[in-house]
Amino acid sequence: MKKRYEMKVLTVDTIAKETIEMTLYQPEISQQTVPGQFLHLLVPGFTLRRPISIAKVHPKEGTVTILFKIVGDGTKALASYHPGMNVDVLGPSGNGFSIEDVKEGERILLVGGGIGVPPIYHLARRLSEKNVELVAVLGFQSKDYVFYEDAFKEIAETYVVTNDGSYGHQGFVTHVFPEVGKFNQYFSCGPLPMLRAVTTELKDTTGKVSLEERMGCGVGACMACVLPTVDNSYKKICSDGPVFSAQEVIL
Amino acid sequence: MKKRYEMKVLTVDTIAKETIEMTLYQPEISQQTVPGQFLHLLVPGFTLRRPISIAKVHPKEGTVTILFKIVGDGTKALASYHPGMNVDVLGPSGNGFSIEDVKEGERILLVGGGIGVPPIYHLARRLSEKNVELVAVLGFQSKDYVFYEDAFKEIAETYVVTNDGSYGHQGFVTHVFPEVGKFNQYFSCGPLPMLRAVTTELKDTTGKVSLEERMGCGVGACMACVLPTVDNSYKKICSDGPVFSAQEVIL
Amino acid sequence: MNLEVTLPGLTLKNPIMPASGCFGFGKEYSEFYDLSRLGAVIMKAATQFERPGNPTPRVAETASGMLNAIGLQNPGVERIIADEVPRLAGYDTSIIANVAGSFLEEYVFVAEAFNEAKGVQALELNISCPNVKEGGIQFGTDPEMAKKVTAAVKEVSNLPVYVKLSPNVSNIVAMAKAVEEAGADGLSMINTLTGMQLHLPTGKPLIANQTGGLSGPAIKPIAIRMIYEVRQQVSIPIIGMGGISAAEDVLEFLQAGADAVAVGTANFQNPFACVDIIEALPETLTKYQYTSVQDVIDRRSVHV
Amino acid sequence: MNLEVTLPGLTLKNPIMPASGCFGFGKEYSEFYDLSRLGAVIMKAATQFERPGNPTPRVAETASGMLNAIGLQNPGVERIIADEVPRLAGYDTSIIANVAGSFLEEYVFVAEAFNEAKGVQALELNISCPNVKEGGIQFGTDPEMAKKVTAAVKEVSNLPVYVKLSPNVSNIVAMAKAVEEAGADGLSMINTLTGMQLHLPTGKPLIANQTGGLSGPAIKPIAIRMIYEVRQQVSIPIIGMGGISAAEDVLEFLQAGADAVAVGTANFQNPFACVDIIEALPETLTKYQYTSVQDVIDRRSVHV
Ligand SMILES: Cc1cc2nc3c(=O)[nH]c(=O)nc-3n(C[C@H](O)[C@H](O)[C@H](O)COP(=O)(O)OP(=O)(O)OC[C@H]3O[C@@H](n4cnc5c(N)ncnc54)[C@H](O)[C@@H]3O)c2cc1C
Ligand SMILES: Cc1cc2nc3c(=O)[nH]c(=O)nc-3n(C[C@H](O)[C@H](O)[C@H](O)COP(=O)(O)OP(=O)(O)OC[C@H]3O[C@@H](n4cnc5c(N)ncnc54)[C@H](O)[C@@H]3O)c2cc1C
Ligand SMILES: Cc1cc2nc3c(=O)[nH]c(=O)nc-3n(C[C@H](O)[C@H](O)[C@H](O)COP(=O)(O)O)c2cc1C
Ligand SMILES: Cc1cc2nc3c(=O)[nH]c(=O)nc-3n(C[C@H](O)[C@H](O)[C@H](O)COP(=O)(O)O)c2cc1C
Ligand code: FES
Ligand code: FES
Repeated sequence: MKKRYEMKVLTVDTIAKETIEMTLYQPEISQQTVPGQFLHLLVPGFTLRRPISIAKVHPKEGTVTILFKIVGDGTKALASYHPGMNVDVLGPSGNGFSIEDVKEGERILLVGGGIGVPPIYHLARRLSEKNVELVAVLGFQSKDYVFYEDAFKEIAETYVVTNDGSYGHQGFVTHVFPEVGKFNQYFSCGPLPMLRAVTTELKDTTGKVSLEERMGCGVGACMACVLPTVDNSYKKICSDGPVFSAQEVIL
Repeated sequence: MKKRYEMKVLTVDTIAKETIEMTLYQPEISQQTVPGQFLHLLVPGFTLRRPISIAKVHPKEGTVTILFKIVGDGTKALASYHPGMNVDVLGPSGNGFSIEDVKEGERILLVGGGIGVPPIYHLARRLSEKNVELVAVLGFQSKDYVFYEDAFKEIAETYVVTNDGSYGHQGFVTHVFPEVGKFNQYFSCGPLPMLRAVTTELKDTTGKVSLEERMGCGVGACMACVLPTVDNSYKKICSDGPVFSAQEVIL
Repeated sequence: MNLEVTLPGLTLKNPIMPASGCFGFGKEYSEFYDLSRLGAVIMKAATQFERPGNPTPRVAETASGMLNAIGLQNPGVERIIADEVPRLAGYDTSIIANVAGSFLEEYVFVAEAFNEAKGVQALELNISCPNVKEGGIQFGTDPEMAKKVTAAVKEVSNLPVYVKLSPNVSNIVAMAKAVEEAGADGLSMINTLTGMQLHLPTGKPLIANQTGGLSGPAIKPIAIRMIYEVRQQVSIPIIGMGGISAAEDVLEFLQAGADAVAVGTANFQNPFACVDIIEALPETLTKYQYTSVQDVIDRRSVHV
Repeated sequence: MNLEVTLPGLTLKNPIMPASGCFGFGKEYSEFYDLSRLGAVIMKAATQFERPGNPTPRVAETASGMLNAIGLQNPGVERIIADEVPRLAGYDTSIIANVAGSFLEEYVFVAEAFNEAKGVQALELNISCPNVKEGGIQFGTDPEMAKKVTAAVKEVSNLPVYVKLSPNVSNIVAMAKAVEEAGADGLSMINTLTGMQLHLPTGKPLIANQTGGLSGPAIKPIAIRMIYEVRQQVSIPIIGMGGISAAEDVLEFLQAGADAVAVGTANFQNPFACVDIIEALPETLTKYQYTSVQDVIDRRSVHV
């Protein structure tokens, strides 16, 4: 049976502009989760839960790390939490990145944009346990928003891109693809325009993308978070996704 | 101009069953207030403010003490506050007990019921600075709910009454009036049935009563908290009151 | 404590059921608890054919509430009967089918189809879905139309029919009386209030469908008022809903005039909402000096 | 930033005014700030004679809202003109008088009386107060009645007339069109939704009047929807209200179709609500790339 958890807040840190890293204690979730899965957090005073991806787990310590950007009242309230408080959480939710068909020796492209970087980092750590070559392209608005560059560098050949060129390469993530060289498959998470550009650019390559939509239930029951698929039907981001084959969905 | 204050919580203590004593820091309010006035507290998540009487002030330390009973969600939330947090407050609000016509040497009856005891205590302390004789009759549901008995005993001849007789005299506050002897005027605060009994019993004595009603604005603008008066009009509890002459209002 | 209630066609072990559209066909919530604990399950709306629903975004959050414009996405009545009903029938709970449509014939078709669905014990006739553009809304705001569709469905159905009323009307009592006259076995109220939220950066409606249905605690005072008003003048049973999230809310609905209740939006905040409420109900009833759910119903004052 | 807006009869330095009934006649709030900072003040309802209002309790709290049934307590139009208007006229702000009544002749009497009130710049015709039992409610839910009272008031009044619409209707656009046809200079919307809360220990309505009007953030999505719908089909200006408590809400109302706004319930939570909003408005407009209040009005898309 699925559960509802009280997760204790261990740390809350601002690691980039408007960007909070929060560590939570919950051994079960820490041990069960797959990269790409999310937590569905209840912030008191709000009707709906907030979906936030898991960025990192330390199963031994029983911790789960999330990263979020302050965009509205819910994330603002969450950012004001302090260590020792509890967060009401459902999860790990959704279907994450399946890495079973990643074969030894493959070269893998990871593309993260903004607050889409955290689940890609989780994935990168898992993939780094396999004998594969990782290339990460990370896009941010500007220098102030950059985070996790060093963490990525430890496990992947890393390119940082900022829209305004204030750090790393200038432009969009797709602009550095020519420099990246060949790769076997790709994984991506980020804002919709970025994912559209990435999937168009790489339309002939096997890829998986993680998507966002406003959610009602977050468990697959209400049909709020649907996405049209190429076979003229709908998939639910909260339960069929958030990760989909790039070939399967219409962005 | 009237202000809105952030008052810092200094202490929060459960001093009787479901009864919380809270000390707040705010020098201006501490120095301006008159017994019978109330604070209008905003508890986040609730539309309307909660009126709570001032039970005690220490003008030198700049503190204000309130006492409240946990009766619903607002007082429950307030009870969970801890020292260091701030409370958003309007006040001191309303017209308190005017004690100008209390003359030297008078014998004064104070009647408090349940959570109506705190403003009576504030009044007792003020009156004790005058050369008058104080008699206090305090009514509570049962032993578990009794508070401030010792504090009253320091300044007044004190009778405690419990409805079930589990402490002090048994019955209603009016039951001990025969024992109290003569007095010149009285002041009372408590639940409506008690005030009805008190004012009926003492209808020939000058008296002042403090009343409650559900409030909208708490400042006299919305007409939510009205009370019929003997001259066929209405008074506003939040701004004309909460203290009224017993002879003036219809309970 | 005895939480049982009996309504036409339904004997419920407790008065709590998930509201239509907020619980799918129960599959997802069956991963959180045993659905046999529920008084009943009201299934998501069924239409004649599969419906893809509205474009996204389909939901928005509001103060103590939410807006939705799912647009009746469902696989069509046949597949619901084939795939969903049998699984739900495996639980020891009652099944109520929510019937929707864009025109009278569709309601009749869907209602008739459920005659053959083993396990379905009642119909909830959704004449009020504000998200259907083609005409559903008219049934829900015009007493004559409501009467017509109710009578037509009653004519073909073997099952008791609960008509779900829209709150977006000037006169809810007129609507209730109309469907009662047309033979409705019960009422279900309220559906959502039509609302809108704008996306400030664009100044356009946030929900792709522009308007959405407002649900959640924000609408509870309207639901209570409407149920109370209807209860003074209409005698068929009422399944009450609109903002229920705690056992106290259930008591308030029962006191107002409901005979059972449905819980919608609260499931999203707390997937255990229905069972948490069922668990808390005996203590809440005791606190207010009631001895059973039926006791609340018996003792409420109808002040005609 | 230029926050000015011009409406028939009114040139407001900013689009913010306290809503009728939530601000008395301004006296109490003038102890918190200088009323000259307000775009306008909408006074509490005036009736022909003094009204004592309803018994208490008159208010109840709900999720993100409140219920009220004050019952139009007021000293009568004559005393309002004699005692309240002159004091308010001392401030550098516009005065709008809220006109109420139980029958057509009373509206006409009150409206006519305000012709002589120096300083009153517009009338808000409250045809929608759900707390008046004798008939006020019918004016607010029936387009023909609304037309009649609007025309009658227009006939006698020298002032621009803003008709305040009730949201308790099936078709808000029909109401808006009716009063526009009858010559209304503007609309004011929305008034409160009729709601109820029960007192669990007794099972009876908590508010003495049984029902009360629901206001506050809970109703904002309904207000936005109704204003948006009306703006597509009606061209007279709209004073928007219903749940406004922040500058972002003001922007949402302007985008939806309002030309100015009123703030009601929020004053109770924060007596500085109106001036806090006025102060925050320039920054909020700038954040969303608007250069003035008029810019929002000019750039909103009316999708007829
Ligand atoms: C599967 C998934 C994973 C996500 N992972 C992360 C993450 O790791 N870090 C992060 O910062 N953000 C993530 N997001 C986005 C995050 O959920 C929103 O930023 C957040 O819900 C905004 O809440 P708010 O109250 O601050 O904003 P508000 O705009 O006030 O929220 C209002 C409503 O809209 C919803 N909403 C607003 N923006 C989004 C959005 N982009 N996606 C879905 N719902 C939204 C909110 O949940 C809420 O219901 C993820 C979204 C999804 C769907
Ligand atoms: C002038 C005045 C002074 C008061 N002083 C004290 C005091 O010193 N200590 C104390 O414990 N209580 C006092 N009260 C009562 C106190 O305001 C209520 O107990 C409190 O508001 C309940 O809030 P709640 O959220 O817990 O209850 P809920 O029932 O959840 O509140 C719902 C709504 O009803 C209102 N309400 C409920 N009960 C009362 C009541 N008795 N009077 C007025 N409004 C009410 C609340 O303010 C709120 O708006 C006083 C009331 C008034 C009018
Ligand atoms: C996401 C969502 C989908 C809904 N879908 C339906 C539906 O398909 N049929 C229906 O009759 N009501 C539907 N409703 C309305 C609910 O059944 C219920 O009447 C309403 O939400 C009020 O209850 P609540 O406040 O507890 O949610 C839906 C409500 C929501 C929030
Ligand atoms: C306590 C109270 C009293 C009100 N009295 C009046 C009134 O006298 N006349 C009127 O037209 N509207 C009256 N209203 C309605 C408000 O003016 C406003 O339309 C409504 O409350 C919605 O705005 P809000 O959500 O900002 O409060 C009253 C509202 C409240 C809360
Ligand atoms: S959010 Fe309900 S189905 Fe995805
Ligand atoms: S609470 Fe508004 S006048 Fe007293």
